Amino acid sequence: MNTSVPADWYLLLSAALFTMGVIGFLSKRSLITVFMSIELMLNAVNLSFVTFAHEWHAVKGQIFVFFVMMVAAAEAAVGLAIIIAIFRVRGTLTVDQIDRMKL
Amino acid sequence: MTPDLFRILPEVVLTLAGVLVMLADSSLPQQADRRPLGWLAALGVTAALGASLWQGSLPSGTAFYGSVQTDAFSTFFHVLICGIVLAAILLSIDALPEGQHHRGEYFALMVFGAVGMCLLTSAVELLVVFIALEISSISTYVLAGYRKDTAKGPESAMKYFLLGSFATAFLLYGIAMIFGATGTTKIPEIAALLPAARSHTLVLLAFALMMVGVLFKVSAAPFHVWTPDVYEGAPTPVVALMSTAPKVAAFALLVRLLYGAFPLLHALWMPLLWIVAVLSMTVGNLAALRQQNAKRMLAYSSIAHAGYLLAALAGSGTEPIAAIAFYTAAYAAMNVGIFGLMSLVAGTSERRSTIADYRGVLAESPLAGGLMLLFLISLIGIPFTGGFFAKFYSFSTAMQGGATWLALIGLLNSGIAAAYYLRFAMAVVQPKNGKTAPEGRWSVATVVAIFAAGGTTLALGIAPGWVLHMASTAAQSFSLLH
Amino acid sequence: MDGMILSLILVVPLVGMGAILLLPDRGKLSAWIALLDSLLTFVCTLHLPAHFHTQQAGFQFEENLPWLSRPAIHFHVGVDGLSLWLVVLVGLLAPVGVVASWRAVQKNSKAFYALYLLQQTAMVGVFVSLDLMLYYGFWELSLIPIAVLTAMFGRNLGDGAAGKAALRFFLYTFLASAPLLVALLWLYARTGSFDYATLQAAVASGSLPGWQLGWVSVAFLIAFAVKVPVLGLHGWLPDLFSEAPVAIAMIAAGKLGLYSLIRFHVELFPAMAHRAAPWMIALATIGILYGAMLALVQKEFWKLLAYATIGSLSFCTLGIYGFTAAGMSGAVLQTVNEGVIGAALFLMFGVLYESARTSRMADFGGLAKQTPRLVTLFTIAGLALIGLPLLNGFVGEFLVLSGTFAGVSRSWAAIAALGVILSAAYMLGAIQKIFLADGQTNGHAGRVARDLTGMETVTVGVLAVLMLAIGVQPTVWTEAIESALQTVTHTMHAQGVSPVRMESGTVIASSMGGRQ
Amino acid sequence: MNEPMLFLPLIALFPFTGFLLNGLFGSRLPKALVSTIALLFPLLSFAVVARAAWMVHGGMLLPMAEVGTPTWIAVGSFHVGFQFVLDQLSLVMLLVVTGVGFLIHLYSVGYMEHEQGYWRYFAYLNLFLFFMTVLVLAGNYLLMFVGWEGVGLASYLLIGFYIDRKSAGDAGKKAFVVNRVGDFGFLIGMFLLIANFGTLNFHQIGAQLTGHVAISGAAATLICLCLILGATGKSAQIPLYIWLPDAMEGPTPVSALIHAATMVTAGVYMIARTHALFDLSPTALMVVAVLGTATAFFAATVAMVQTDIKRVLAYSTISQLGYMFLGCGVGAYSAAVFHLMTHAFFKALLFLAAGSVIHGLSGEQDMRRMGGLRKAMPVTFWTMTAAVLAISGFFPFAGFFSKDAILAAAFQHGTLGKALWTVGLITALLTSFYMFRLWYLTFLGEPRSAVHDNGHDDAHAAHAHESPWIMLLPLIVLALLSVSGGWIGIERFAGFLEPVTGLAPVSDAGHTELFLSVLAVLVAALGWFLAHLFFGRDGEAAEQAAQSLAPIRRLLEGKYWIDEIYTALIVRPVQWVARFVLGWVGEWTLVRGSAWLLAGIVGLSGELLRRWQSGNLRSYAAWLAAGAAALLLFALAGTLLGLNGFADSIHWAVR
Repeated sequence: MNTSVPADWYLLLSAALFTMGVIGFLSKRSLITVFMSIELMLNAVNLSFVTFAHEWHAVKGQIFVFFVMMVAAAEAAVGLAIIIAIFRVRGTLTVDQIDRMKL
Repeated sequence: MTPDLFRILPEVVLTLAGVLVMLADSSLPQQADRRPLGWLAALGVTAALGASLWQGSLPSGTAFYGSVQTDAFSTFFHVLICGIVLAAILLSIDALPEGQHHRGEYFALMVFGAVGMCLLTSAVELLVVFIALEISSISTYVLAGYRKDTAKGPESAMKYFLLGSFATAFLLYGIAMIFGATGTTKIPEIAALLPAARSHTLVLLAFALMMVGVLFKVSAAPFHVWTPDVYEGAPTPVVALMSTAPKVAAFALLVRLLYGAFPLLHALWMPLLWIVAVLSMTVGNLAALRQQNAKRMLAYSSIAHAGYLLAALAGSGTEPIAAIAFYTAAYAAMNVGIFGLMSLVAGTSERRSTIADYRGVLAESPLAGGLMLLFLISLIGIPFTGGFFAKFYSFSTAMQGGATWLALIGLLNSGIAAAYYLRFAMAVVQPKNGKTAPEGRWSVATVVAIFAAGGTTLALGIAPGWVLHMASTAAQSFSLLH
Repeated sequence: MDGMILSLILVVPLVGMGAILLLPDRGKLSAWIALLDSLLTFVCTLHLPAHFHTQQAGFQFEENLPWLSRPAIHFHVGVDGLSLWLVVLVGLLAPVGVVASWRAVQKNSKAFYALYLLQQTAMVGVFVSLDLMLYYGFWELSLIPIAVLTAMFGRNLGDGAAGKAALRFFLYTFLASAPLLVALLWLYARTGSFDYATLQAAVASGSLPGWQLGWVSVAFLIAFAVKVPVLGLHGWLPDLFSEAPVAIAMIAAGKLGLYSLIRFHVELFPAMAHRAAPWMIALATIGILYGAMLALVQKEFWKLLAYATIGSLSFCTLGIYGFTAAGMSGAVLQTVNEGVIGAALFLMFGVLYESARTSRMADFGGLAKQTPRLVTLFTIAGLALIGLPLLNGFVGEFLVLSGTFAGVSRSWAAIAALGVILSAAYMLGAIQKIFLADGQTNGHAGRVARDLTGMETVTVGVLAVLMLAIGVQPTVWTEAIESALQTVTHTMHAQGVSPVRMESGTVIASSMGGRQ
Repeated sequence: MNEPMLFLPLIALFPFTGFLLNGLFGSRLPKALVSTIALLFPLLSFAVVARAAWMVHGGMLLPMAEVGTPTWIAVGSFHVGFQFVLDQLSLVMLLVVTGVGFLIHLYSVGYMEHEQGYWRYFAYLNLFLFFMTVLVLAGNYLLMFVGWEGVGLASYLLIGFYIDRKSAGDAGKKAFVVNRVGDFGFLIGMFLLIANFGTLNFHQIGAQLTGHVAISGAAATLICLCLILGATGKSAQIPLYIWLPDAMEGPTPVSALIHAATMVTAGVYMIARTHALFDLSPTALMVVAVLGTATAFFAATVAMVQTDIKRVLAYSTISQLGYMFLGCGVGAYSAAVFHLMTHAFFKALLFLAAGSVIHGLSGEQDMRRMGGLRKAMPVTFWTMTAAVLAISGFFPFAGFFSKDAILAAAFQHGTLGKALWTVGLITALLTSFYMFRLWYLTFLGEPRSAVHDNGHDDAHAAHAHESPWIMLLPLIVLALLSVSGGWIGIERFAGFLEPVTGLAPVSDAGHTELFLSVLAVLVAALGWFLAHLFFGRDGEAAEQAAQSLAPIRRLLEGKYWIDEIYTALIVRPVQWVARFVLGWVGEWTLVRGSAWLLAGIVGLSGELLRRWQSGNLRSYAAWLAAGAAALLLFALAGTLLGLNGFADSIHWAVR
């Protein structure tokens, strides 16, 4: 008796979340939101990892997820520091206004 | 049996050095000169370099449950990366922006970055790959924005950071999918299990997504967009590092993936990378053509060089690996050299930014001007410099694989490239009215770094035999897998 | 000694370059080192004709050392009758160039002479390399000093014209040599060798795929044709002549390309060269008239010299692609002649330019009395250029034209011979405008002009004597050339290639015919 | 038998030594030494020639070739040496060249005494002698071409001797370039000779022709036409005569030596040398004859209205050379050479006498400002008179014999010959007329002077003085030769030349010849009479006649506007083509334009690519995403669409 939700559904959800992350990255104008979109993408990947780990009955997938979360935390630290630096010199967090360097 | 620790000895040495630098930094008084920290870091990297060389004498093998592998290939890239980082540190010692108390962490970040890059070249477990990539990336993100009081510095870091993370997410998703398809994340196992993969579509998707991440790191078109902006905003010594070491590591990773994990997909990735190569060199060269800002121009040129490197992959057998290894070495030497000189000549404040600003350098300082000329000539790819043999091996390999057109496009591209390199060179050599002395000064560290780069560039052009031999040996470590 | 002489000739300039780089840039020190070093090189090159065996076929003074094992590149050098005089010519022109720069180059002389000596090595390297990769290396290397020195010491630095000219020169040649490298790599991929003799044998054996080999030969041809330059590909020449320092301009055109055409196109791909010949003959013939006619209407001497050079180089091309013994000997001799005459003219007008800073001929006028030495030697060189008998230009032109006439086409030869009339017109016009009274009072340029110094007189005098010597005793020179060309013609006959016969207006037809 | 040593190369090398000495060191040597060098070497040269002539007189057989000639050019089977050959023809030429040449050198010492660049002048003059002797002695066409071009060079240098004068430079250049047109013909002719005979050696070609080696008439005609083009250039015939009048810009002795006596006769000499070939081509001979006659008449008409004394003589030279061409054209080579010789005497004399006049008048050349010089310059007058009589063809002066021989030969040359003879006779009338016009205007009547621009009366003619003896001596010698030069008679002369030029056309009727001779003298007398009519009495009659013939006079004074026509038809179009067709269309549009276009396209695409780089993070990410999408599509293309058997190539995918 198999009542659990099929794995494909998790994968589709993961893909959807990932795509939403990408779309968020492309469409949002606030640096913070853009940054959060990346977090969303990473979490979507995590979902996939967990799903596959379940599929393969391999613990490796779950381990991966931990590492990803850890790295995401590190990234968040650095990212926020950079965002603060940006705000200090530019006084804005609007992506579209941070284009001093181009062409 | 070799103890596992020996397999990551350079990384360990580097980590220790980094930690030591940080500790020393915090224990030094606020206003103390931080330059000794640079020398400390340099010492650490030198030790790591020695360790890497020593690793070369070990029999090749894996450690930590098959997640790290040292072989001729990893040794080659370890040595190369350590060399680059060493040169970058030496360049930085006397060329850092003012603000003494930041200097310690600057050197530490460079050393930590080196840890990630080195690890990337020996990792055969995708988890380690991911972590190594992040270690190197996060360090460089911070370094890119090191001049945080300027308008461009943080913008540079921000773009690098966000786009880098964005691309890493793709890579990670690809890793997840390949894990889903094969149930493993170890590179040799992936290759072995690929024929029995659950879903071929999943494999293909995984491959494509991983390529996005890696091609971003090597700044191949169309994933190159970050390069010019980031280079422009970052301090020049950092660019010397950033344009070379992470790319070298990323190319090592690319080779690992293509030849280690996906050799079966050869028929797929060869045409794909063919296109990417052509795109990269064409886009890079054309966009550089009208560029006025020297660093941006060289950024575009590095995109083109990525294209030349990728062209080698059209070859057959393990030849392309050797060609790529050689190319990265030559490329690193000349890029470190030119950026080092730009840092020296433009000074800490980076008053010289456009190509026209470099007019008269040769007259002011014949040594700096002459060496700039040498590196530019090498970048053009004139014989008797490393740049020539790099291109030569790359395209010769492609030709051996039958990709005549690729070679033709590539060499015509290098003809276009000559136009902007030469424009730079002309500015350097042409006399200028009114003297302005070079802002940087020839310190011991700078001399060592730049002369090492210059010497390597010439040596690779005149007697490339030994490096090529090492590169071939490095390439051999892949043929053993099949 | 014979086994090392070529290495010596290649190394001596490099040693001088090193000395210049290491010693301080004080006064005329760099210039003196360059002069002595180039004289030493010249003396070394004289060893070659002194010990050359005319009767011996093949290459002499050969050295063959492995450079790289994989790819197999060798330091393989040697000289035959074809390259013999060209090496000596390079050796001769080196001190001439130093003398020509003696007064013109004052600032940064260290950079100038260092790169100048590097250029010597590169040029000699091109002529003596028997490994195609080595050859390519020297070929490319020779671009750098020309471009850099033009940009650095050019005439119009202020408005950037010199830089543009340098860039144009570099891009023309560099872009054209990109396909050449591809072609070399293709050959290597098929044969596993860059060695001249091996490749020659491989091409001759017919084992290489034909149509691809055709493209390979085209790539070779274009690279060399740009360097000569052949008509249509000469866009870089007038600007370079106008902008480059004298010592650079005098070596930029001609010999490298022409030598390569013979050695690496005609000799290496006889059949393909034969197919290309009608086009080359047509281009050369038109080029003779084109250059001469444009020279006729130039107002600036450097431009005039540029177009005159295009004309006289076209004579060489004509001789080479006629595949007749007389024509080819004449072409090689004419290549040497062009170098000697061009150097003399460049040096002499350079003296005028340096004092007056103008190359408009009308700005001079009536200089003859003021500069007796200059006018005499200038006239001699001018007459040599337009092919006055007993001077060297005549022999070359005569051999080329008679070879073409007898072996290729009477009408094309007759058209080419029209250049003889035009060349007299432009050269005498130039002499008149610069040195003779022009009916007006002399301009500013005329007042400040100076005569040749003693050193310059001696230098140009040597060149003038050489013009006379070649003109009176050309056999001394053609003997060696002929011996080499016999090998060429032998190779060609072995592959069924005979002199090209064409009648006017049949360029396309005959080339189509050749393809079938 | 022991070959006698002739030292032929010395004939050429002596003047060359003089050239080298004066050319290299002349500027630092005293004038006397320069003159000594300049005179000594031609004299030595003449001595060698005279010795050879004496040996020939003593029974030495000709031709004599120098033994062991050094090779000049040798490629493949083609071989040319520095080959000097002495035969009857070259001996005559050499005597003229070195003899007259020496006299003119002597004259120059006086004439050029006050000129700047004295040494330069003599260096050039010696150089000329060198090349001229090479031309004459050459044993093959190529060596002859050396002399041929070399005398052109010397002529160029000497015409442009007065470097302060723009007109002199222009004239020199014109002479050289026009001669080059002729040389072009010569060159092509040589190529044809090589193609047909495989050699350029006179002797070998001659041997092949007599040995009945087949050469078609057409081939011979083609070769001859090319050589004729060469000859018309050097010998100033239609269509290339235009340089000679301008060449009078040079010093007068130069005009005498180069542009009258020696160099300009090279074309005639060459045709005589090559006659075996011309004999094969009646067409070519006809062309020579017609060209010669036309030139003779045409130049004589122009000479009638010239006012510059040297220009009259220049056109006269062209006209007389036309006679020589006529002689060649009708096969009377020996007569042509005979006239060449006598012409050398009297035309050199005319020029030198004119030079003496100019010298005496401090540089005045316009005959309208002369007159009445008979008293002031008696020697010049009497020698000039001898020359005028000679050129007009009065018995027993030299010109009578030689011109008569040519006209007689023409008369016997069929219908065309009769026509040519008629024109020749009319030309003789004109010759006599314009020569006596010159004579009257210069020496007789009252001294005329003109008011100069600067306002003061500069009456040269009234203060004329006789020239120094060093100038008069050559005049006297040449006058004696002009009188007696023809007494040798055409029969003996032709007999001497026969081994070279072949048999002269047989004169069939003695009385016809006598009749022709008498007619010729009558015609000359008529010319004198007409000149006397017009110019003997203050030229009023001349003015009236000129008024009535105004259009013709304008045509003649404009020299038929040939120079202008050439400029419009050849010079301008060439310049136009060079400047616009080649310069603009070829150079700027095709050569540069294509490079610019290419660079522009590349640069523009670079600029567009640069625009990609908007600086906006989101657009960068969009590129990344698009790239990722493309990559995904590419990877999936195989499995999703099965495109192009792409999936098959991934071998595990199709198990």
